[in-house]
Amino acid sequence: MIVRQILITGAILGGFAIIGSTLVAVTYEATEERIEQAHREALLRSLHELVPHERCDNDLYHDVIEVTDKALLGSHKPTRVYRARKSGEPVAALFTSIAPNGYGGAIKLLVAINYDGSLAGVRVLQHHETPGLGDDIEAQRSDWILSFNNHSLSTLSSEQWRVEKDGGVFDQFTGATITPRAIVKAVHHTLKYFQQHREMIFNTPSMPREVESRE
Amino acid sequence: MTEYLLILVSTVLVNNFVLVKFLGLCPFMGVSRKLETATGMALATTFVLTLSSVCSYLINTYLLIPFGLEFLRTIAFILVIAALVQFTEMVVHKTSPLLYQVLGIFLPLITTNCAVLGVALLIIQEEMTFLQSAIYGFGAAVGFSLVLILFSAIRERIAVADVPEIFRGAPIALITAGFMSLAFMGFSGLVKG
Amino acid sequence: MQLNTPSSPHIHSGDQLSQLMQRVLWALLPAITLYVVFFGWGIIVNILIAVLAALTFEAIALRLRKRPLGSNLGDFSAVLTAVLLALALPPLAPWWLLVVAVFFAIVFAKHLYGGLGFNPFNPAMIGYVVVLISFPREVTTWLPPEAISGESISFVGALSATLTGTLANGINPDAISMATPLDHLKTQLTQNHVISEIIHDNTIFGQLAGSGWEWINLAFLVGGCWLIYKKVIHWHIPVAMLASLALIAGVFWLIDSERYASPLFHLLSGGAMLGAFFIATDPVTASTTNRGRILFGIGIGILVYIIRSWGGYPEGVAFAVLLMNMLAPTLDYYTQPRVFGRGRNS
Amino acid sequence: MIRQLFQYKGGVKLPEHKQQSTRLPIQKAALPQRLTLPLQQHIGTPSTPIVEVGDSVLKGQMIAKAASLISAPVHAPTSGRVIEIGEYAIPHPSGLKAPCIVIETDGNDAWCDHRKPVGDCHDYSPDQIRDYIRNAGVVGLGGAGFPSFLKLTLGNDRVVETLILNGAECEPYITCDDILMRERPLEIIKGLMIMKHALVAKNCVIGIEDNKPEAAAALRGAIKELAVEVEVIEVPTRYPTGGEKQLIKILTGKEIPPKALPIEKRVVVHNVGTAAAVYRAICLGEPLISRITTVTGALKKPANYEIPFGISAAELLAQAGVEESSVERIIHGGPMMGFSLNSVEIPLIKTSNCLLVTDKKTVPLLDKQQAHACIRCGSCADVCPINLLPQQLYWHSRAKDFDKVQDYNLFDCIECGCCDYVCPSQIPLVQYFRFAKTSIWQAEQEKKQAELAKERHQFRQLRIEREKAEKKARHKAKAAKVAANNSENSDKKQAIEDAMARVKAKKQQAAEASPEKPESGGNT
Amino acid sequence: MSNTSYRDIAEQGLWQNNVAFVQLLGLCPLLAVSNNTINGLGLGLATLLVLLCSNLTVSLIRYWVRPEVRVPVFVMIIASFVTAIDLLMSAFMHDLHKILGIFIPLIVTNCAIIARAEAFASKNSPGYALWDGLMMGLGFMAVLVVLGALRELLGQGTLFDQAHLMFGSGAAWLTITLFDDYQGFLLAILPPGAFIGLGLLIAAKNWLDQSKRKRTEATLATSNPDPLRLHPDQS
Amino acid sequence: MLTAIIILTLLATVFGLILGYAAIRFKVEGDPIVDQIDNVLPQTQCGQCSYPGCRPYAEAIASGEANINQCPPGGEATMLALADLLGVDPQPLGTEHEAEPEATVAFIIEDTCIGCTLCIQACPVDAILGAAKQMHTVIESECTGCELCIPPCPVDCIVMQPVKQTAQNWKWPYPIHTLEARK
Ligand SMILES: Cc1cc2nc3c(=O)[nH]c(=O)nc-3n(C[C@H](O)[C@H](O)[C@H](O)COP(=O)(O)O)c2cc1C
Ligand SMILES: Cc1cc2nc3c(=O)[nH]c(=O)nc-3n(C[C@H](O)[C@H](O)[C@H](O)COP(=O)(O)O)c2cc1C
Ligand SMILES: Cc1cc2nc3c(=O)[nH]c(=O)nc-3n(C[C@H](O)[C@H](O)[C@H](O)COP(=O)(O)O)c2cc1C
Ligand SMILES: Cc1cc2nc3c(=O)[nH]c(=O)nc-3n(C[C@H](O)[C@H](O)[C@H](O)CO)c2cc1C
Ligand code: SF4
Ligand code: SF4
Ligand code: SF4
Ligand code: SF4
Ligand code: FES
Repeated sequence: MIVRQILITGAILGGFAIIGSTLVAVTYEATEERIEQAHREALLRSLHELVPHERCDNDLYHDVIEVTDKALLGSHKPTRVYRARKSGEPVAALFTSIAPNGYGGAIKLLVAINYDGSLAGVRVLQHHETPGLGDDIEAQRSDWILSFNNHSLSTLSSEQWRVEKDGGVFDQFTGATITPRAIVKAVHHTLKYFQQHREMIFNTPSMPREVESRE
Repeated sequence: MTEYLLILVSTVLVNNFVLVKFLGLCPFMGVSRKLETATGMALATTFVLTLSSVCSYLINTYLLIPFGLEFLRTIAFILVIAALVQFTEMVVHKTSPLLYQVLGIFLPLITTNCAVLGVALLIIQEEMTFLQSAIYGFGAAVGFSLVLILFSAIRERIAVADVPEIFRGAPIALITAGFMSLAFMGFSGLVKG
Repeated sequence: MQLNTPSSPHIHSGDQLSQLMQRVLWALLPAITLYVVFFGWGIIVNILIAVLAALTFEAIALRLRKRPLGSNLGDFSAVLTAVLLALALPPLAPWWLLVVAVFFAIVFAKHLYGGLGFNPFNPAMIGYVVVLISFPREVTTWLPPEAISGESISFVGALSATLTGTLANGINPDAISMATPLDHLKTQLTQNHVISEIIHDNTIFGQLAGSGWEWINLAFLVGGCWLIYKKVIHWHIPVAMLASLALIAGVFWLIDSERYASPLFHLLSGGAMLGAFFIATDPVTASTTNRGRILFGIGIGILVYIIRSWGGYPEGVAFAVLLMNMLAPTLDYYTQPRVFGRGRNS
Repeated sequence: MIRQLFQYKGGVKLPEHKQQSTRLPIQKAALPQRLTLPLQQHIGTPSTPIVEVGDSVLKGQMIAKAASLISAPVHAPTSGRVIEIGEYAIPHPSGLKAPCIVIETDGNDAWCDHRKPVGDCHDYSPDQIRDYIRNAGVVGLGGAGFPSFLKLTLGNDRVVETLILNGAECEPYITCDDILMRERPLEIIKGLMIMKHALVAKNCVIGIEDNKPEAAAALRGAIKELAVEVEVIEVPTRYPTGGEKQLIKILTGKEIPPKALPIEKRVVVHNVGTAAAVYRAICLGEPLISRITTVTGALKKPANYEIPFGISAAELLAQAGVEESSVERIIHGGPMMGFSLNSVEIPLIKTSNCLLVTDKKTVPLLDKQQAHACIRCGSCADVCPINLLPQQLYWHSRAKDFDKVQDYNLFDCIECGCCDYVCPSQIPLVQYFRFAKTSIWQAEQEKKQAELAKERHQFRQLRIEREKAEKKARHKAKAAKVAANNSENSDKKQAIEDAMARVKAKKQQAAEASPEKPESGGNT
Repeated sequence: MSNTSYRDIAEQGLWQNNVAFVQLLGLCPLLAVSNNTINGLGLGLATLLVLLCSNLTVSLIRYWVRPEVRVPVFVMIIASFVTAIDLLMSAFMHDLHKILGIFIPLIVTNCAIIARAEAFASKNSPGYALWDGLMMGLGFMAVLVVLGALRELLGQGTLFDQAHLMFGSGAAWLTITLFDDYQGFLLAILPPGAFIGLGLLIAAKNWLDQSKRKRTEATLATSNPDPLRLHPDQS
Repeated sequence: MLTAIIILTLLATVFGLILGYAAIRFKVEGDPIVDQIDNVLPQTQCGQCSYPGCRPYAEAIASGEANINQCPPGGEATMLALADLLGVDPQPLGTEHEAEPEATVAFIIEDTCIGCTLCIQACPVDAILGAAKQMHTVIESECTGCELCIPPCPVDCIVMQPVKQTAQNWKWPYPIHTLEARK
């Protein structure tokens, strides 16, 4: 009697589990590919913002390697580098480097460097800076981040790769120097890394892409 | 060691679940009228939260990932939580009528406490280890309990204040929670992340 | 015989609420005077605007809540809130900043809870924190002392700067915007500089803890002691807060004096003294038992140090006060004094 | 021997205003035409009249007897005739009426013959002394009016180490004890010796505030004269040092827990006036029929009057020269603990130690209706002699949160008024506390009533059910009888029915026992 | 609940017993994602959808579930729908899905949904349950959108910012910028602003209700116009 | 897909079994909350709450059927006590019962009473004494003031009288603050 009741309870829950998981599983099967695709598209959109479609014809999404350099790329974890090519020729590399000493901690950047060492553009992917003070680094909020475009190690000397307050060429924000300082430094370092490892970057074979699905 | 301490500080103060992450607000608003009930709720939630974060970690690592069933996460976690809470409720009801009566109708509400599922999901999202998950869950629960208890003490005070009529009850409670959240912003930056 | 029959006691000491508040205002006077001496007339403009706004909002709130205006406006509590708020905000800040802060202080933090005596949070600090997080730029740019900037700010100049945002001719806007010593120290420390170097490099640090700041803080101390003498405030909170702040600051300073500032610096910079004697002691929002007051003060001292040293904000007094305000009802409950004739735990 | 004095926390220093009423010696109040004697002039059960309307009574004759252990008899303060036993306004903050015996005085002031002075009290056992005191209607004259013989009774195996006479008189304006000590120190010391004998007390101490040097000197003189061992100790002037527990703390360092009696800590406190009354009862055979009352304030002739109980306040004030037009309040008792009267047509009783007349000029008072909000400044807590948190008590009393207010020990409050006196927001704190206390008492009363009602209701439900069942059973029996004629297996049926009835009855019982079941509430 | 009418249910769901305003349920997503109108709208729609499905299902199976597994079963039903919607949103509104993040799976624990399942759907016929779900969901969504709009407006001076996330890139024109060089009142979009904003909205609702009550009372001209007084000292 | 279904079903079934077991193992009878509610109610047994007596009303509250504001004799105090007990928001009393009810007891005008015993049957607490055709009396200390005896009386001889105030049961008035007064 008691055992029967327990069994019934289990059966009810199990029964609904069958229905529920079927619903979910069916939906999953139906959307799996679409999700993967949407995810890829989103990533590509942000990459192509810096290196437009006209400039490359390879599959940026799959043409990627991981490198590690704590000193220059800001993290002891692997930094992902996407490579843009046109007809097999290298066009640009896109680094997901880190500016470790922002006001509110690390700032995640996307730094696009043309094969010739000039900057194709910089974007902030993620940050914890103070709203209203340090967040002018976002492209939506101000044009500051665009001031990097086309600069390279050759257009500016090492002393010039600083904010104005420290004697460089880049603006700081009123009352907030730390954030821009951190970013300028990180971009500068990434350029240096690129200069030192350019050939390696473009010659290493892509890493396999299937293992990690969605982030 | 410091790593675990930082997780604790971060979950209790800097990224307080209730005031900064917005999780577990329903019981926060609902069970904070009296200090006693708030304390009971805090205890129960701490228990469930810590346990469920551990269970979720185990289920995820040993059941879902091996079979490639990550998409079943939500449903599997909530199932664990619901069963856990229901079980706790029955046990408490039987063994400690006092506690049961203090928690009253709110024990079942722990199931639908976002904090519980939220912890489980965040643990997976942040790719934590077993120990980290346990500490994270515990820290979240302590943070929840802390603000719940403080909030209830303040609410007991403002319950008898001369609050303008239209602000009595929920509005002034929410505004108070807002001010608490404001005060907690003082902790921002303590743990750089 | 028409007799009046109220309850006993039938006599009264004659102490009055408004007199209490006025005494606190008087105690602020020395510091305000020094403020004007070191930083010019900006602070006076701040105070005037804040008080005007506070009285206006107070009157409106009382009217909406259908409470008598006269005795309430005359209790000076709104004036005091306004003056403390004005002291916490930078001189030459735009007028709307003050008005927003006062609005949140008086209307939200005070009258939504039922007005004087009912608010759980310190109104002035709520007002301050609201503008701090909403307009961090405006709130964190301070005037350097006139001795450093070389500019002297007249009353009219301050008024026009505050109301219109334009400076009098000949004043270099860059010369009059600067981070406070605490802010500066913190920024430099995050850039991996060491303290001896930082202090040596910058005139802003004065002799003790910041040029100008050190003397103003001492003036707050003097005013505060007078308040204790006059029994307006109890000694517990300020002493507990300053002692605990000095103690932890001392410990860390002894451990590494290049990474942690000296206790003296912590005591005499920022809002430590103002906070200890005038803000943490706000009777409405502080703990009201003696043991509670001591714990309350210690809590603030510790939190101030934590926020200053490791947190995101250079100054932590406001947050520390608000955080401890949250704890006050609980503290009160658990620190009831031993009742005459009873054991401690009954 | 220099005694170490202790300190209690809190208390306030008050302006004294005592000189006004000590300029004149004790005045004898003129005997009025009518005396109105409330049956309750003490703490405890009201006494029971033993005279009837129309009876003639003599001075000192018992006219109402004690109704229980905690009660005190009432005696006629003078000779005359009982003209009414009815309800009259009594001195009580409510201004309500209570039963009184009204005597029309005949002016002869003729003593009854019950006067039996006891020569030397040492010839009598403590028990006999107590009986005398009890029959003499002596109650505490320090304010509370607790029957004194009870406080002269030792419990089982209790020892009294210190017998304290309370001559502190800490309230402003009141000087009745002061003047008594100055003018009749011998009576006090003799009374004290009787009390000492009754209690078998080890030491006797008299505590006097140091603003009454004359009184202390007079007492010391009397002690010397009688060659007894009594210490007169001058304690710092501070309100409420006269409070029993505060005085004990100062003199002995002992703290009497709330609700506990001093005797549990081997101390007993009596007022100096009580001591004098004891002397009169034992040595002169005079029951308690008069006392000294301070009449002061805005008057032409403030002084201490020896009054017969039952004299109306109006009469006494007229004798003291009141200016009716300017009077604002008349306070029965002191300005800190007394209550204001809503009429002067009330009789003065055993606990009437003072009548204070106020006007706008000489005794300016604050209008508590102008109160501000409490800012939790804590001044009140600083002065509370009991170490309570008046601001919290106020906060919860104001909100009528009677559970919380008891958490903060409301019932330990002695209503001394210190908190009220210093509150910068001028909040009528003590009135809030009294409101809360009386509300809680009332609620408790109601709860008891509710319990009773519930029981009776349940009983009634039970009764109705039973009656119904009985009726049904009767019906059934009747029907069964009829059916028995037509059916042969009716016996069996009857048996089944009986069984069912039994089951039902059992269910009924079970339902009663576990009241969760909805049926037990029952539908009427 | 047998005599409920569709009209009543609508009134209850949209106003009188509004999930967010009155029951104070579902607060987490409400406060977390309402810093922007479009986010609010997105989550509101998702919640509405789940509420409809779950109410319907629960009502259909209401006779089969025994009490000890009631909550787990309801929760599982809800979780299934939520996961399905989560997956769908991830596929078709990827960016919005990313912004709403963890709060989509957290719809499962939106107390409002299980509360409706327990309190209404499990006791009523499918038609009513569906209607109740619709009205409650709409009521909730309305609050989300209003709060979102309020916060967005105060915080950054715009309305419908990032409309393209929801309606595709063609909808960017929907974004309204009210003041061009508006500095932004950051409090509104920070966590404290969410609490305070909802508090103010509820106070506004109370005020509307109160003035309505006063009006009806005035027309009734009752002899005793005072409403409830909890604290007699306020009389 | 199949694994998904199997695993989840397995998981659910296991939990179902556990819960099923727990439901039996930890079964609880009775509901102490009803007693607590009942203790708060004034026990007047007047039925004005629309339930036959206080206990049924307590049961109705416990099961969520009734609001906490339906007991007029208890007035605001009872409503607040219930709100406190159950952790819910106070609810306004109906406007007609707004004022704190004055305590009253029934009094039978003895000259008019014809001894019909109808009021005895109505009294929920047996507070009326008397036999058929004889004069009836209300036991004042036991009358709850429910007024149920008034309607049945054929000669209208029962009146409600306020409970007498004495110095013993007198309550200090609530202080008046002008500062907080609105009007
Ligand atoms: C609350 C607060 C938040 C701040 N946030 C930032 C920030 O996000 N980024 C930044 O560079 N500086 C920030 N600062 C300012 C720094 O503390 C420091 O004053 C500034 O970077 C120094 O710049 P300056 O040299 O232009 O004065 C913040 C300051 C305060 C008080
Ligand atoms: C119910 C009650 C019983 C008391 N019993 C005794 C007693 O047995 N012995 C005694 O010495 N005093 C007794 N007292 C007297 C008190 O200790 C105290 O002296 C009296 O209440 C007057 O004190 P007060 O004027 O400070 O209020 C009793 C008081 C009360 C209220
Ligand atoms: C606050 C307060 C002040 C008191 N002041 C005096 C006083 O000054 N003199 C006095 O004899 N009794 C005073 N009493 C009464 C004493 O507590 C105590 O009841 C009395 O001394 C006992 O003596 P009795 O029973 O002979 O009256 C005071 C009581 C209280 C609560
Ligand atoms: C010693 C003292 C300190 C005070 N400090 C503050 C304060 O820090 N902030 C404030 O808004 N009001 C302060 N007040 C004024 C008053 O208490 C305050 O406006 C109330 O909190 C409003 O209810 C103070 C008053 C006193 C007597
Ligand atoms: S003295 Fe008055 S204002 Fe101060 S805490 Fe006490 S009651 Fe409040
Ligand atoms: S009246 Fe009560 S609370 Fe106030 S000081 Fe005296 S004992 Fe303390
Ligand atoms: S209205 Fe109140 S007193 Fe009357 S029966 Fe109902 S619960 Fe009891
Ligand atoms: S006598 Fe009347 S009023 Fe009193 S309890 Fe009985 S029925 Fe109710
Ligand atoms: S929505 Fe209810 S707890 Fe989060």
